[in-house]
Amino acid sequence: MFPNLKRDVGFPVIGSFVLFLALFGGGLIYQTILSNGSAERLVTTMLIDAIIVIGIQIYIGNTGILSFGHIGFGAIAGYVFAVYAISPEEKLKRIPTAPFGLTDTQVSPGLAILIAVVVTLVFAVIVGIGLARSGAQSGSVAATVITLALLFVTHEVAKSWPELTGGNRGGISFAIGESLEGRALILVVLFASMLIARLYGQSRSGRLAIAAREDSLAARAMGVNPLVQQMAALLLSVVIVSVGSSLRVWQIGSILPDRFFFDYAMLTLVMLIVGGRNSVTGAVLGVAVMTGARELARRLGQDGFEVFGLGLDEAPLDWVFRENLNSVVLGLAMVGFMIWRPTGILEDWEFDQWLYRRFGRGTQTEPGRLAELDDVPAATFEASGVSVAFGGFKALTNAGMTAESGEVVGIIGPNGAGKTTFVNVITGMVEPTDGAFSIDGVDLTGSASHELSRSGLVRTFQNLRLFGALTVRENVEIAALVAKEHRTERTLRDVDSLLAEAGLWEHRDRRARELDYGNSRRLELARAAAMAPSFMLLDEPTSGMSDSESLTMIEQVRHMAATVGAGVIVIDHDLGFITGISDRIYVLDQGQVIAEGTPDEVQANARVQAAYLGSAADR
Amino acid sequence: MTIRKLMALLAILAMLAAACGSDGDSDTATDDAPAESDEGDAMEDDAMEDDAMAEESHSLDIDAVLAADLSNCAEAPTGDPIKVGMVMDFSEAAGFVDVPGSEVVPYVASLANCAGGINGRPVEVEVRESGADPALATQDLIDWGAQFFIGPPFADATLPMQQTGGGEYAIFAAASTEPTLADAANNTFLVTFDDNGQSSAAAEFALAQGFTRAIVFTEGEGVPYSGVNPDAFKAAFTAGGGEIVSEQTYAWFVDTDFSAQVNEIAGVADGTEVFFSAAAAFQVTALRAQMEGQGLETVNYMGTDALDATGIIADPGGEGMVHTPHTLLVEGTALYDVLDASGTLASDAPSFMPLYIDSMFLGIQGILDCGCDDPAGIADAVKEISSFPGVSGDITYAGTNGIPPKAVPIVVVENGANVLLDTIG
Amino acid sequence: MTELLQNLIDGLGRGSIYALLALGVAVVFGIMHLLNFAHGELITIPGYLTYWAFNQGWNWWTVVPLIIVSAVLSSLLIERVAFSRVRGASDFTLLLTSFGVHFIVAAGFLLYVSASVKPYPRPGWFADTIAVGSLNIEIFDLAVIVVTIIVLAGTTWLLQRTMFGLALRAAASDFDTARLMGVKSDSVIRGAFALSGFLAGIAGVFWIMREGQVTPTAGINPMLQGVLAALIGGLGSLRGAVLGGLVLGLAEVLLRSWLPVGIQNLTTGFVFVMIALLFIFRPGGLLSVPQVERV
Amino acid sequence: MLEVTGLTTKYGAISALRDASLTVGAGEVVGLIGPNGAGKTTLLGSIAGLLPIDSGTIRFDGNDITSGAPEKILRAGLSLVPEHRRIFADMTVEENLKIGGVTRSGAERAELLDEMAELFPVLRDKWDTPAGYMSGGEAQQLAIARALMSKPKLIMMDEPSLGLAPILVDLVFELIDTLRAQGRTILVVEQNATRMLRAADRAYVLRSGEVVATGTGAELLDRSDLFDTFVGG
Repeated sequence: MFPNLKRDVGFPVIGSFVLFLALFGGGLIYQTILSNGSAERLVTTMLIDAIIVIGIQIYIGNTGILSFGHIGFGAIAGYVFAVYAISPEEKLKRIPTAPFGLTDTQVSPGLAILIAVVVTLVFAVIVGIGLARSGAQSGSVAATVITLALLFVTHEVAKSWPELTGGNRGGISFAIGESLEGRALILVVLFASMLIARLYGQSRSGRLAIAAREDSLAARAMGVNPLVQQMAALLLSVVIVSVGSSLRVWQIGSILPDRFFFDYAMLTLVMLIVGGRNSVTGAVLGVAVMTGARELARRLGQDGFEVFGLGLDEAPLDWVFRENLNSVVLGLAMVGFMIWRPTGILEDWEFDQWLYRRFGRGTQTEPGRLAELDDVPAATFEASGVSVAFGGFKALTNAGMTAESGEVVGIIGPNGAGKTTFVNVITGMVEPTDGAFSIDGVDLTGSASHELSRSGLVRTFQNLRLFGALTVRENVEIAALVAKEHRTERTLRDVDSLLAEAGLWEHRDRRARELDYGNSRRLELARAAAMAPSFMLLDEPTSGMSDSESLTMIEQVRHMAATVGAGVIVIDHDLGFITGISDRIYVLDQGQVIAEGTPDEVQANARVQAAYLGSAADR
Repeated sequence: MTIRKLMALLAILAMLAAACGSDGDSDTATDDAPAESDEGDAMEDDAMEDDAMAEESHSLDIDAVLAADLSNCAEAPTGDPIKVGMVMDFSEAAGFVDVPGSEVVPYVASLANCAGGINGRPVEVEVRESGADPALATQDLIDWGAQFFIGPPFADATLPMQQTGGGEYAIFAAASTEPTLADAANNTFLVTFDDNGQSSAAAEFALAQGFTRAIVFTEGEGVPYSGVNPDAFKAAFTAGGGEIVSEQTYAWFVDTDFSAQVNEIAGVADGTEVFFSAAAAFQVTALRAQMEGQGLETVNYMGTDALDATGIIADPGGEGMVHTPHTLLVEGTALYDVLDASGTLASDAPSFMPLYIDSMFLGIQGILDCGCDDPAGIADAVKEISSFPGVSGDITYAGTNGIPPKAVPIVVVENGANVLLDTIG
Repeated sequence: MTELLQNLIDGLGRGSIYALLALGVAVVFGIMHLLNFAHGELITIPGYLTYWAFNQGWNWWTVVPLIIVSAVLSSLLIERVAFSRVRGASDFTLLLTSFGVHFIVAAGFLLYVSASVKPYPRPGWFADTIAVGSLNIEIFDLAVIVVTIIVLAGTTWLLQRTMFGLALRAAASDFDTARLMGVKSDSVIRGAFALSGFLAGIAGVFWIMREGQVTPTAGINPMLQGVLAALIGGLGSLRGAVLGGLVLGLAEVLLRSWLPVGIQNLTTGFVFVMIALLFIFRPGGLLSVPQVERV
Repeated sequence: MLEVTGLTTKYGAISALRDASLTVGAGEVVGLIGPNGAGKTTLLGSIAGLLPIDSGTIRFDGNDITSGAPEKILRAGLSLVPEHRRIFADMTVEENLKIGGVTRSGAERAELLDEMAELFPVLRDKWDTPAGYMSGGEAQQLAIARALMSKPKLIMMDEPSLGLAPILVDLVFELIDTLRAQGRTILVVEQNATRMLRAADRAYVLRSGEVVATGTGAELLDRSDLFDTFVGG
């Protein structure tokens, strides 16, 4: 579940508690200074908003999919809670003809929240399947529209089913005995949501979801199935949003369709975005900042209100600051942050991780070098007769190759020779027109990317695809997490050792996107190695490197492969690099294998020279 | 003191104020009574004429307040202030009445203070925007010391207000006709008739004209306002022997393209005499044009207070439409002058303004009746108010669930102005 | 049968307006990947100007050009003030920026005009019909359909035959390469917003005529219909946007007519469910533009 | 004419160009060769304004055009035929050409269209066909013709022979010869080194983002270490 108990459980618990105290304490101070009922109510509202925003953060933050629909889930939960929790006498006033005999039903508020969560989860599963079907990934517009549709549909239904909901103007108002007295329950739920959100972010599932958010393709290549992780994040976030929404209804004491519609969806989104959508700390900060800004705006709109001796009644700008200034604040905050800081105040900075780096890590010593594995199970990769045609254009014709574990096999060819197409075929991105490939006789043709890597064929990318916002160590950890689940028959290497092995030890806590090029390449290699692959498929691992860097890279590739006992298939256009690294080489040109053999044999081949220096090369 | 005595007292005071007025404004006050009786409000006439006995003057004299001259005020009142909290909707559907409503009430309060206050007590009014969090606005006013509330007309704010005040504060849903909102047990009151009342009145009027075939437009089954009104009309109309020829649904406040509905009506509507809906003016005029476009020209259009609220008289297509406004404003009355002076006569729906004024006076009446300042006590007294001679008509809460049985004026739009046809109830 | 035909014509009329709105959304999306949730403001702003103009004693002959011109100018202004600052940002950022713009414009009218309905007269011929056999066809629907056909033809001519149109299409298909050819990014983006504003203006003329009133949130419905139609058709596809608009208009009218009386008011809900289903089975919309994933 | 000094460009962490310098004189055909990933495409992209430059200057006709917007650089007289051709697939051949001449007046554009139809007979035959339906060779000709439509003082070509059958590669080089004969100035990135060196007046060899050799085509052809340099021995 958690790669590192201290970092992923211990500090998040401490951090969440401090964060919780900060939010609640700040609220208490404000409340004490003003010591009136409205300050108290404002703080209560803020605490509940925080629960809902944290719930939304679990989904948006970890998957990168913008959702308007969480308030739609909130509406479902709110109504379910309301119709179960309110007393039959109250229901007789508003919904005397409720279906399913609900008019006469009443359960305890706690049980009503539970029912609300369960019912909402059912809808979440349906919506989640829809999202998955639509190919949702970070930033996808179609997914956002589906969530928007959910928001509108719940609103429509709530408005148009007055027998159950009391309709848009009648609403359900209720006394469930009494309204929500005291904050104990809210505080418990708030702390729990913070903790859950943080623990999820640090958990295996959260890590994999974040990896997919950062780079869906690379995550799939690391054996992550983003759709599963997105569903997990969705369900968890919906649970928290459901509980939060129930509390909101309970606190307000009534529910109407418009209370869980566009305006509230926008408010919660702005809170999340202002603070930093990828961070729980940011979500909490956003709630505090926006609550404060809106309250200030609300007050400024009132006659006679002053802050630091500044009031607006007589101010020359009075015409700008009239009532309902806070909806302007909302719009301006949205546009302003999108223009100047779309990632929010804190981006993805987490308080507990800062604490951990500061105080928790202690001194770490670089692990010793890893011995090369010599007792790995032998494996064979085989591709035969692979042909790909796009329309009339034949990108590959009858290409085939084999590779054994412990061997480095190079594939080379000039630009346009079909290398990329070949890679696309054996990484599951392009379905071959003809031909098949397998590992140890297990046919893998047509498998999805994440299935291929779980089967032992792990790739790197020509254009670096690291999980940029994650640290170097976390990048490797993600692969290790998947390996732990799916590569159990192999010897799994310790993450720290692999980092040391790749020469990244001193950089282990930097974000991957801050690395220079050579280190980025090495990180990609270490990440692939952490998957405990049978074969590593390296796509142009030296493009953009200087000669000397390329030479070092040769050593590293060989060593890293030996460390995890993997065979290597390396694709490059650089004949020098390929001849330096490979035991055997396949040369592609015009979509066909034109030569195969040892580096010396291949280099001596006239057709190869011709392909490289040009068709008329004759020297 | 019994309510009857109080009413008598009020009437006397009104006469006194008229007789002893020290300046020209007194004329307006005397004109007031006959003008209002022109509206056909028989109950009010009774109150006015029931001038049996006068007692000491620690009571509410609305006419005197309305007649106050701001340029010539009595000594400023020094007693404990009467605190009126207004939670108003400025930014959504109710903004069109709540914005002027929140101007007219402070204005009338200033008149009251000018007239020496209520029993020497000044009236203070504080307004809060209901905005995104009506409960917060309510709490703000509770902190300030509000003794009762004037609220916006829709449940989205009124329900949270109720909850915030723990049901102890009297809340006047000033501009609301929403029957489910009134809840005497939680001290929430309508000031005008409710939807069932205005629609049954419309049906009664239609039957009295000899109409027997009607089309009804409804938003959907049982949806408040746009659904309740047509349902109530249907019930009253069929009970009186009428027939509903066609019933259509539409999206309230949204649709203006009624092609599909008109296509269906066209098949069945021969000889239809009346059309009833609770739609907004811009919708009814669009629909009427489309109906007439399809050759359905003889239908009489009837609507609810929504027509008045959304400016039917401003719409050239509204000519001849019949509807039910809250009050019929008559030029030359004290009320008319007050609205004019406060700038709210020019607002979108001035016929709602008397409801706001009455809300304030009703609360004050509660304070006077209970002789107390605690919100719950005031609310209890409000519950017992009977035959209160409000500027919007007589108001009785005793024995109701918070909906006063009020007369419903039926008006027709003629030459861009409302003309009274009848008063029902 | 008559009713069905009548409904089909009405649906086409309604769909034509949606098509114009959707085309405007698609043009902007094609060029800068912005799904413009502030598109409805191009109806709201001219709507208020219409209200103002009638109070000044204007008539429809002068108001129609006012609507179109103000829609174009509003579109350009919004681009200048907000969208030009987030060019090239992620879809996520662009989408939320447009939401923010919508909020600010709506709040502006709320604060400085009023929350209430501002009415103005509809044109006299608004609901007149002409009889064709057993059908009574609204002149309004006919006008919408005819004008839409003309505008679409004009837009097609613009896109196919003029240098601006070519530049726009080139930039939509490959922005960098278009710039390499000398297409000015500023001009082409502003041109796209102007075109989008013009199309919204034409749609706005009919929309505003039919409404007879304007409120601060008047833009939400045209925006939703435009965006949804563009999505139904397939984002980025101009032909798809037009198709999506017609499909949406027909679906609304026919659904309202076919749904049983008790749930007719759920028409919008059904439309949304249908769109969600469409996305689930065809994530790209009806005429989806294939997206190539570069490795 | 074109003078590039000390150009350094980074893609995020990747250093794609290190202190690269080159010059192109009027009327010259200059080749830029080197293995893939050597930074050739980056160099052209940087000159054309497509890629941000970290340091270095680019002067053209005496004017500093460093970090100019692509459309400005084109207007200065530099046109790039991009790698992979990047023709506008759903626009017709004629429309593609017109876009190429977007900076020219209508009459001039019409003239240039005729000129291109003459120079590239293949295009004339497919005038109204969507460019996406053309074969690789045809598309390459279209891409070059499109670039010529702006009447550039200097035309840059990025891998014009990429993905073409040998017979079409011949065609591309014939085309370069034709253009040279017309007196045009050309800077070509090409991986077919031998052919390029034969076609070019001068050439630069790029490797790992650095210029490692320069000279006339003939000189470089005679360099015995070229193959090693080229494939990275």
